[in-house]
Amino acid sequence: MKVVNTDIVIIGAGGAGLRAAIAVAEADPTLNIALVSKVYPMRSHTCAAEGGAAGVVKESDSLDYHFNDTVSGGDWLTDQDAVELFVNEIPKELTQLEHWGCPWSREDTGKVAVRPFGGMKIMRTWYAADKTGFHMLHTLFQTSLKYSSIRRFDEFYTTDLMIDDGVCRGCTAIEMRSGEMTLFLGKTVIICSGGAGRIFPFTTNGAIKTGDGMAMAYRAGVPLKDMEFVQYHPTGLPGSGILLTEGCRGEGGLLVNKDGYRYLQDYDLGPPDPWPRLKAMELGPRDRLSQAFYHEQKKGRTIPSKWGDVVHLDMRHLGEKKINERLPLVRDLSRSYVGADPVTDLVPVRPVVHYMMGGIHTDINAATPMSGLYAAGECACVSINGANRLGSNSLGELLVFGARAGRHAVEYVKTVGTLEGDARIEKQAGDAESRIKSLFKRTGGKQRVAALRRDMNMTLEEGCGIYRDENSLIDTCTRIADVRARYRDVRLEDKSNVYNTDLYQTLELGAMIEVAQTVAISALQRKESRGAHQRLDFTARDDENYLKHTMAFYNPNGDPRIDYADVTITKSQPAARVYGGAAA
Amino acid sequence: MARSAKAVPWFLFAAGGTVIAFILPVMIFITGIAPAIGLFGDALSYETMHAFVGNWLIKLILLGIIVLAAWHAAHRLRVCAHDFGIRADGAVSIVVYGLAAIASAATVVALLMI
Amino acid sequence: MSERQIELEVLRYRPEMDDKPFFQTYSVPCQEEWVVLDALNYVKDEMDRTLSYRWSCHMFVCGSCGMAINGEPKLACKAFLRDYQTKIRIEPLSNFPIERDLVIVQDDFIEKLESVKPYIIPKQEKPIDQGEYLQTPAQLKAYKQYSMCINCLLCYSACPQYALEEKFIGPAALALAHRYNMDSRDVGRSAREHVVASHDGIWACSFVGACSQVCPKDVDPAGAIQQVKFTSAVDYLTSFLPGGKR
Amino acid sequence: MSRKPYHREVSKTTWFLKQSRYQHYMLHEISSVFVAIYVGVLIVGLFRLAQGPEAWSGWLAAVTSPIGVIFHILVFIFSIIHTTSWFKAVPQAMRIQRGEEIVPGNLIIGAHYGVWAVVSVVVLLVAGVA
Ligand SMILES: Cc1cc2nc3c(=O)[nH]c(=O)nc-3n(C[C@H](O)[C@H](O)[C@H](O)COP(=O)(O)OP(=O)(O)OC[C@H]3O[C@@H](n4cnc5c(N)ncnc54)[C@H](O)[C@@H]3O)c2cc1C
Ligand code: SF4
Ligand code: F3S
Ligand code: FES
Repeated sequence: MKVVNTDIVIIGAGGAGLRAAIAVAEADPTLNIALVSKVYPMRSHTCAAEGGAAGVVKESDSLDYHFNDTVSGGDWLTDQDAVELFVNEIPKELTQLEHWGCPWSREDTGKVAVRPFGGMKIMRTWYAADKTGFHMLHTLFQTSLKYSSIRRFDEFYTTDLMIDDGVCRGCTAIEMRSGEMTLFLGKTVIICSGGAGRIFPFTTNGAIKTGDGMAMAYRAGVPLKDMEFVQYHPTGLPGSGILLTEGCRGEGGLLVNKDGYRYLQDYDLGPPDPWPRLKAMELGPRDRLSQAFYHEQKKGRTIPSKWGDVVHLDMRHLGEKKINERLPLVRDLSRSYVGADPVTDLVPVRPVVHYMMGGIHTDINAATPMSGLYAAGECACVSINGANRLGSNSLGELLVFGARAGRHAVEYVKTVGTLEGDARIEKQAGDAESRIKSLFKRTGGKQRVAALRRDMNMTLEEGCGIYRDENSLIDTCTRIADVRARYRDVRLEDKSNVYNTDLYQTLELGAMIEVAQTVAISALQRKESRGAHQRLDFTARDDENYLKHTMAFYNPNGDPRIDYADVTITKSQPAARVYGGAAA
Repeated sequence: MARSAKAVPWFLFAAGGTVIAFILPVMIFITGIAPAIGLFGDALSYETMHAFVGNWLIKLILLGIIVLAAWHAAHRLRVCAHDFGIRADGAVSIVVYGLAAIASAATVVALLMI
Repeated sequence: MSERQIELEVLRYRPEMDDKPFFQTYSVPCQEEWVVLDALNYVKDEMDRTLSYRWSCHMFVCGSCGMAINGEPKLACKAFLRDYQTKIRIEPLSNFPIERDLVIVQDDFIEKLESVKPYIIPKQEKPIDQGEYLQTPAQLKAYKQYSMCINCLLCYSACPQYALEEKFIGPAALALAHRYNMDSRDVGRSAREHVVASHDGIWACSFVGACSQVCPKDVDPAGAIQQVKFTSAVDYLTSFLPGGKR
Repeated sequence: MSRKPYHREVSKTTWFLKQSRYQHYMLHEISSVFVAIYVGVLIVGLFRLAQGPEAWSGWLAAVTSPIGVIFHILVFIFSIIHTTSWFKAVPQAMRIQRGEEIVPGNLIIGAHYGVWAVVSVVVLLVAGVA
């Protein structure tokens, strides 16, 4: 087995991973960084983010406002120390990105422009037309090329964390082009592997968002926090699940049902002003908008389409010029995929799985409970998103906590000195390799990857969607347990070494099943409705019993063990979430 | 890596390309097609032509057009040679630019003689 | 829902088994609104798990899924079946070595991208607490188009000069250098010049223009390169004047 | 090592036959051959003009001979190819930005065609044909 000796291993080269790598390189240029990613950095899913990144810059705004919006947006399940730190640091991070060349959209004066976003009281979302994540990712990637201490391992699929005596020391990864197992041996690991939206069938997430890092940490004993909170974005294109950014509504797009009626006013989000009123109507938070769709559908007021029921997003009044300037990708995507030109047509949309609020449990320094292991970005849960993330907070999150992870990892490395136990780790890596080899050797496996994946997907959608209840959840848990058992008998049809995508999809499926199980079980046990977790059988928020983070611990042979941890509350006591006219 | 001296002939190529784009079609028409279909009558007679080209301004303009056209063609021929698989770029350059230089000098001489 | 039977002729190459690539045909039941990538995913899931190709975003922004479709470099997630006949031929992007099936080796491009210093080289570092650099919408517009490149390599696959001269830095990397040169925050042009204006840089481009024709993001690398030729030629000539920079 | 990347050969001499896009490119590249010969013909013409009436009428006779005419028709066609393809490329090579707007390519191309027409007419007038 090939061994790469290094100081800091970063798994994932999306926004969070690249930001972490640069932070390390700047904090201490003498440290060696191995940046390991299963895709070339610029293919990471951060590139898909369209709308923008929130950060206080305008005179009229204040850090407290951003804090309050985020905490109430998250239905008070956020850790307020983390949120405070986040809102403080994000303007600096966004400015840093500007200095590195990010092509932010500008005002005539040359200052960065901001746009309104759902659940935000003030316009504070920095954007680069409707390709914000793309520009951020490429800016970070290109900037990372300046630092010679960052050594990239592109298209290396990480399989396991290496843990010696409770300390994380590296990981094993397969070089995808040769199939060769490589051991990355260092002093600390930062996981930045992104989300897991692919556990659902209908999602805005790209093929690579399969929760690998979450599953790796989880299997190593680190709890996954608040996994029941899965965000549905209200405006996905039917069929493909491609996202139309919240920026569409930020710029003034309206949601109407089959009668052309702005139905959101029936769900405590009015008044239906003709202009975009902040925190109201179309600019309400995502959980509430997606839930409103569900009710409209129940009332038979949605529009049937061959890809399921839809409502309409009306942007016609914005005019061609504004749409071309602010939402060019949206126009391109809707024309190509559903044949509707936003300039002249209503665009069909429906809620679509978008983001995992939950993830690897970390503190505000991005440290997990395991020494030597850090996590940042969508795979982590700090938690600043609580029960519902506000749009445009996660691009900020990956910068702030990516950078913090990098800097704290550097601090940590300085304290550990030389570590023993390399031999033990090499043995562990050998075990990891044999596990993969045994997949190749297995004959007569009966289960097909595609079929298992479909079962897992459908089960989650049916039982663990926008609304859930006891029965649906129990059913889902049972079916996932069944899929998990069947996975042990999965068949590898491609036995070759070079770029064996059958193998990687099989491993990804394994990760997804673990993650899916934590989602379902965590949801089953939370007997209240909060943010994105809505129970038909427990419709109210229950602060008495559930103002707590769910912690799911791995159990190799059964359901995860669920525990709870306190929520950090500093200055904002739980209250009712108010949107619409009353929010002003 | 060093900056390439290709910048110099490229400049001539680009300038020549622009000039001949505007002027060459009509010139070819006048000197090559019109006489054959007898459009000209007397205009191409020795006397008229000699007087016309004898004008210093016309001489200068002709010199500019011919020299730029020559260098434009030379540079493009060099690229062409490469595109047809001739990889001796050094030798090709010497030939094509050499020819362009000779053509330029010849034009000067001819014009001086008129 | 309307279904359509499509014949996909896919170029296969499995380095451990094959000496050279060969075509394999799959007959795929497709939905009318699918893109070629959907059809490939169907093959992968239902017919042949051994077929390898790259993809991720399905929304033409990650740049993974470039392939030659009926000979034309395309993003598979942007190639709608409605625009094709029943038979579709799919090959890996030309001008790159085939790692396996539709997966190409792209190391060469990555090296070239790195070589043009694609990052802001500022006049002097500005402290973060002094806020952003001012940049007017007009200044943004000057380089914006060239910042849209998703590194999908369709342009390299279309460029014959890259095929003929593997040292050629190539369209996307040169366009990216231009993007930074044109950015009002950057002063790195002369630092990039030694690569960009070298024999293997802009001067190896003969303005075939195919790169811009296939670019899915309208980056127009061909235009970028010609613009750089002009400024570099001026630079080169003025460098011989007194006070000129060599 | 299991890797064995497969390199596809590209013919250094016939690559341009593969795509109509490349054929178009080669067509305007080849225009240079005709331009070069035409330049030669012109220079010879100038010498002939300098050498006196007889020499000049010899040159004229050659130009108006069938071969001369065929050659000039070819050069003429290629010069048109050159002009049109050159104009088409101008907006790419010379992007003009006015404030926030990029001047539309068709406008630039149109302006070139306009100038071309004017230049041609003027030259024809000067040459005394019209
Ligand atoms: C369509 C869409 C639009 C969005 N719009 C916005 C928005 O407008 N504003 C906002 O704030 N947020 C938005 N988000 C959310 C935000 O984009 C993501 O949460 C964020 O980009 C995640 O970044 P990341 O760095 O954590 O992960 P990613 O960018 O997903 O990167 C993950 C990295 O981990 C690597 N990796 C994963 N598994 C492995 C493995 N096993 N081995 C090796 N490497 C591995 C991958 O290769 C990749 O490099 C959007 C999300 C989507 C899907
Ligand atoms: S310039 Fe266009 S074709 Fe080339 S890599 Fe970039 S996006 Fe792709
Ligand atoms: S196709 Fe190639 S030759 Fe130049 S204009 Fe584009 S890079
Ligand atoms: S899958 Fe991302 S560009 Fe096609």
